[in-house]
Amino acid sequence: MPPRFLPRTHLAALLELLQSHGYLILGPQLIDDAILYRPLKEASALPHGVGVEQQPGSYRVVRRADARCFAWANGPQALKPLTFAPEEIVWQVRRDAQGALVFDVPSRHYQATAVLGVRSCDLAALQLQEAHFLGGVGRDEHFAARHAALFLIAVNCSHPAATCFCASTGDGPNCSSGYDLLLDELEAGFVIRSGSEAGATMLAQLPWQALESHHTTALAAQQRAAADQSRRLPSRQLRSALFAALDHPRWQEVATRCLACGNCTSVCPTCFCHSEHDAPQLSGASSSHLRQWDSCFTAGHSYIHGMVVRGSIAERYRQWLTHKLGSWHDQYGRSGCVGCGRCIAWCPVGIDITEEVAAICGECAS
Amino acid sequence: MMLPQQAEIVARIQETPTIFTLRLRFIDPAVQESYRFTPGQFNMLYLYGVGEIPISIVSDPQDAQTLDHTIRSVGRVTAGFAQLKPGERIGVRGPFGRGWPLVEAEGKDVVVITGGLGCAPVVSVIHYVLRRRERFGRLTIMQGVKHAEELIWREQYEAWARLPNTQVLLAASQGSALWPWHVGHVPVLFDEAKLDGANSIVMMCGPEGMMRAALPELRKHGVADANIWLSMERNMQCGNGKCGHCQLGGHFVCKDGPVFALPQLSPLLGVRGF
Amino acid sequence: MNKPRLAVHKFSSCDGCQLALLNLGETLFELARQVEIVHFAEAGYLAAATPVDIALVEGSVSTPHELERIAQIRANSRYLVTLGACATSGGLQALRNLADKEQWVKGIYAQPHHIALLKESTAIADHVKVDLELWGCPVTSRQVVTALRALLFGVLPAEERDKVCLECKRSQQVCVLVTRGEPCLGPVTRTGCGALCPSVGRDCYGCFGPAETLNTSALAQRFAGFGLLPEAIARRFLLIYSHEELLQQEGKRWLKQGEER
Amino acid sequence: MSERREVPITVPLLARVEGEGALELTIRDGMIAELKLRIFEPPRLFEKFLEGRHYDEVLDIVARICGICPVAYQMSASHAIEQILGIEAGPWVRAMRRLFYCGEWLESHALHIHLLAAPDFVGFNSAIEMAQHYPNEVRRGLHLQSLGNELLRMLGARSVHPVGARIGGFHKAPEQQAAAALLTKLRAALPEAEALLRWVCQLPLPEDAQPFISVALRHPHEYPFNEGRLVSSAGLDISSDRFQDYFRESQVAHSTALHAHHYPAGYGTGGEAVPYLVGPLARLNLNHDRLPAATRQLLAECGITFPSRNMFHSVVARAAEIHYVLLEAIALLENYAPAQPSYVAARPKAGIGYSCTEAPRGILWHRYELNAQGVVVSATITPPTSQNQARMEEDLKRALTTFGLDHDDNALRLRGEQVIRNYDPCISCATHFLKVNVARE
Ligand SMILES: Cc1cc2nc3c(=O)[nH]c(=O)nc-3n(C[C@H](O)[C@H](O)[C@H](O)COP(=O)(O)OP(=O)(O)OC[C@H]3O[C@@H](n4cnc5c(N)ncnc54)[C@H](O)[C@@H]3O)c2cc1C
Ligand code: SF4
Ligand code: SF4
Ligand code: SF4
Repeated sequence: MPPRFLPRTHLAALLELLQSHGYLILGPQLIDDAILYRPLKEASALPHGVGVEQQPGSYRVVRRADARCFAWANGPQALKPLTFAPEEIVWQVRRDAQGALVFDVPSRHYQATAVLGVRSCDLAALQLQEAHFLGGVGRDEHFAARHAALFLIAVNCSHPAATCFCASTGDGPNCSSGYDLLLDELEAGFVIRSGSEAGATMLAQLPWQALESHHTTALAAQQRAAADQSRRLPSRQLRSALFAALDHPRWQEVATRCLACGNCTSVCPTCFCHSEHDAPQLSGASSSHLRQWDSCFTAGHSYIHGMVVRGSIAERYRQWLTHKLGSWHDQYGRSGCVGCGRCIAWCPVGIDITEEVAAICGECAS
Repeated sequence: MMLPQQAEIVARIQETPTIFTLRLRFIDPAVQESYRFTPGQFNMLYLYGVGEIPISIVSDPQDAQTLDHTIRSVGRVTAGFAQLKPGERIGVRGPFGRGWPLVEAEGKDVVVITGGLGCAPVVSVIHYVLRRRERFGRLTIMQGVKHAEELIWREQYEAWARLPNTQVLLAASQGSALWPWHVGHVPVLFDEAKLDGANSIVMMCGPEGMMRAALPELRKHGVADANIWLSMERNMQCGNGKCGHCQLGGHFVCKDGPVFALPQLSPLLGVRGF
Repeated sequence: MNKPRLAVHKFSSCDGCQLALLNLGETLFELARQVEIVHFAEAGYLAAATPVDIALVEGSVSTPHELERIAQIRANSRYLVTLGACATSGGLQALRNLADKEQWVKGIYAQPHHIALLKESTAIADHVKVDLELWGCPVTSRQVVTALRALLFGVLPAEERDKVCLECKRSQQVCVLVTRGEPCLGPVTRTGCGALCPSVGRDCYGCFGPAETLNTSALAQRFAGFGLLPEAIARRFLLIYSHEELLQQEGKRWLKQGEER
Repeated sequence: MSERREVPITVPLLARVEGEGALELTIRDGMIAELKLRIFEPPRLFEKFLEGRHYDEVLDIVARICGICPVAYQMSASHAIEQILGIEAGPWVRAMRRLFYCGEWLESHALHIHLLAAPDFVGFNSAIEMAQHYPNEVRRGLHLQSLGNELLRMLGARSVHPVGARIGGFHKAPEQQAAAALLTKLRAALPEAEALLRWVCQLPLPEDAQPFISVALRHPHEYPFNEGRLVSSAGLDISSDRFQDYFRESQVAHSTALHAHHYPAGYGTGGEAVPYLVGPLARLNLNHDRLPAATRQLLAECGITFPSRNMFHSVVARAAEIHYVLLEAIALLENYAPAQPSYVAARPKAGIGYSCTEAPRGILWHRYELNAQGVVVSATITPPTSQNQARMEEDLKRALTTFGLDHDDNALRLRGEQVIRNYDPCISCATHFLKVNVARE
């Protein structure tokens, strides 16, 4: 189906349609001074007239003059917690009086969930996570089941933040695939198109209107402006440049600023590291084996008995950056950065990955 | 996702005060029946309610009945395993990773170099070669330990030393009164090892410092980098390339290794922090 | 089979850590099924001198009598576990260790027959070997139960020493430092609480003690950038864990800067 | 007739009190020659630690004076500091503070009744032992305690040293759903609170009427938590700023907790100093008419009348207050709506402020002096336990004599312990920096 126009007032119809199909809707809302994806009951709860200014180490909500509800770049999290849960049970085990162990997996039934407002960087990150969790030797059934429950309604970014650099990584600001429905927010409403069969079925049931030429003109102008981002990575292929710079003094310098707090990896939509641990019942009769988000900035990440492979902050920062932009190419055929800028905004001390890369690799790398 | 399988401890052998071997048999005969591994691979052993750790398989792949793991008690989970008795059950997931290049090794001299408890992963190679003696050339075993007392399977080494076409060279950085072997680090052994570098395949395992120290010696003796194989150790939580802890550059040690050919590792081997 | 024996001892403290046990609800009865409680004054068990498998100790050492008691408890216990900031690090009352000693001693020893107070409030581990330290002011029921369960399995529990930030992100809290410029200590504080302060929209004040691999100076510098005065920065680092070396150093550095100003 | 009998009885460590203390008793010629309630708790000198701290830090510090009633410390401090800053927290914050206090009373009272006091009255050493014979009663108690903790967590994120309160109100308003869920649970627990009160009333409590002065807050309409005038059963009626005109603490040699006395004629007027009682019994004695009708009705049905002179009715008072706080919490939550913002902002200001609120164990008085930067210049804190200390010793002397000093040592010890436990002393509230007065001629 070609793109259609959905007047702003009909956003409610979209929500009702999704609800009538049994979806729980998660939508962006202004909560605790940030845009968070939380259960959305009605369109009025969307962040109408809310803008966000992002700078290294800073995220500030601002009021806008208009009533747009997607006129901001992103919040601290989007899809990652939905597909790769911050903490979940991997398996459970019971032990009977004879010492026999019975292992089982918790139910993997997840409520069908529609996520409204997904960005191109989120979709690109989801694809990277799919490559990690679903490919390779062991398909991750937890991830697969959570992912399968999602219906994704993406929005092309009209207002990238100062921290965004998706244009330079090739992951935005427009969505190319991976969505069920895709919106562009214009003053009067939305340009809407489908990207999957499920999306097309849904779109057919909406009270859409034909797209008019003034819509297309406005859209083109908006998309041009969004692609004009000031931050960038010098290249999409920095593998050799980074591994050639393992002794660069900048690693030590950034370590004087870096807190090794793991905020960057936690907000990064592609970071996948997790640790596992057991949580036995006090009675000793059963135990849960859990996994939770971990970070390469912890000592535990590289601990092997008697030593920590990456004991210093410099080594940890270098591991993060060389993996994200370097060895990720070896693993999944591209860089692990989708340019969302979260690690820049949410770093408590405002370390900027684009600035560090520029310092370490120089502008010449490619 | 792979669930652990129950296995029973059928025997427990105390090798040294801190090292012990658990001989396991899967409770489900079908699992035992279909279980296959290559020397150098490892299992994730699960101690009920406590945690899961990677441990190499040391038994012979043709022992269909049981599975041996030799463990050094160093921390919380291993100390817990140390308290288990025959009859008790644990969880086993595996086998994981890529084992030793035994097909490539056929027809060649096999040089096994280990240090510390590094011997565990290669003991299975030694058994493997000895059982199929005709397929391989000379077998050279070089082992370094910190303290003379730490050498496990001492009688075993002595027995191996008596076999034809087999050379055993041992070194302890701190010897003791009854230590008939060398005192010093592994490199001192090379003077005595009569390596035919061009026709040798080397399998190494143990502390990275020891393995790196052996490299110049091996190259001096004409061993090509492509014929040097190392078993690596990194923190592992999941065993199948998902948890991210075992990354070494672009490699996930658990699934791309733990055994690597030297050229795969060389740019990062010995770089602090990788 | 004989059940392992448990004792709970109190030293200088607020009693808050013992509540991790007294607030267990019905789990308390499960605990009583797993262990034989031999000493826990607040719960009615009084056999302080009986040898035990596990001794939980709350509170810091601050009197000569407490010095004797801790030696005795160590001698009687297989595992000695400290509960909370006081026992693990001297606690909030260790602030007096930083005060003008002369002044305090004069104040304290003018009537020495009344109160015998040691010069410093110190951690249990400053006096006897400690097998396991549980950080937190107060410790949580989860921590205590996890530790006890592990000890009953014959192993130590895994140490929690990551930074609160990780827990904060896992529980999906919004960073108050980034959105509001609050001087949050999460980046230098140990996990364990569940990132409670960010969950109510405020900055962490470090009640679980220092985490691993600290960069206190970068964080302090950031606070200065928010407009905090040197003495205010110093006070952030000198509160419940003023006895911990790295925090104390950072705090003193800013105290000095404040004085020089 | 009786031969000379000298019985030194020591209870070296008191069981089931919060904090640690000991009682030393010497009986000579059938009379108590010496009675000392020794408190082991070394002074933790909190008043000193507060000096030099900004008022924003005070709540996190004072909470740690006592793990059992941190909310009380946070509340008294908030009011005193807000008085200095000249801010009025408003009706929403006021209601939430009452709710916060309900949580603490519920938790603390339920803990005291079930884990500390009740085993005495039914003949067990501990609640765990008692649970084998009274499983339902103990379970009910633990459930009420856990509800109290839940209330505390809703506003404070955790029940011990909660982190939710701030000067001016709360850092964050609880979400509507959380409040609604808790309301349902509280309503469901009301029959338990009623059953608890009935059960406590029929416990074999000793009959032991005695004269004492009760001191508590009194509010024009409410059962007192955070506000009210300071009144006594002997006719005192003052505003809490004047606390020090009528109440003073002094150091006694055998204890690290200070002893407070009441000066009915005013301190420094040469009038006598008398012990006094604070806490649930004192509160109920002075505020019986402020209880909701349902609670009063229940008490009437149980046949226990207040004011009561029987110290052992403290446990009844606690159970009645549990019933009251459930009703109060339900009422407060019925019309709950989150406020935005959940606090009143303030600016630093110099001055002196006072506040007295009702901790579970009785009035808790704070005084602060701030400088213009909002930094604490001095702080004085008078916790309930130091106020009851003199009363406890007086009661012990009398109660043991009435009980009969010729009872064997064990019986005397048990009764002594019971008497002390009845006050629910919280000995860790030893906050004082020891002041030394040097007289120079
Ligand atoms: C592929 C591989 C094969 C191994 N084979 C053997 C063997 O045959 N025999 C043997 O005794 N040991 C072997 N090890 C090392 C063994 O896994 C560690 O000694 C063990 O994990 C330590 O656990 P712990 O809880 O007792 O130690 P702690 O020091 O308490 O460690 C805490 C946790 O850190 C992790 N960890 C610590 N050290 C290591 C490590 N070296 N490797 C991976 N994770 C670690 C584990 O999750 C462990 O539970 C092997 C390691 C790897 C990676
Ligand atoms: S550590 Fe904190 S909670 Fe525990 S006893 Fe000490 S002051 Fe109380
Ligand atoms: S709020 Fe504090 S603990 Fe949470 S991420 Fe930010 S700095 Fe870390
Ligand atoms: S966030 Fe920090 S101060 Fe708050 S409870 Fe946790 S550790 Fe304590």
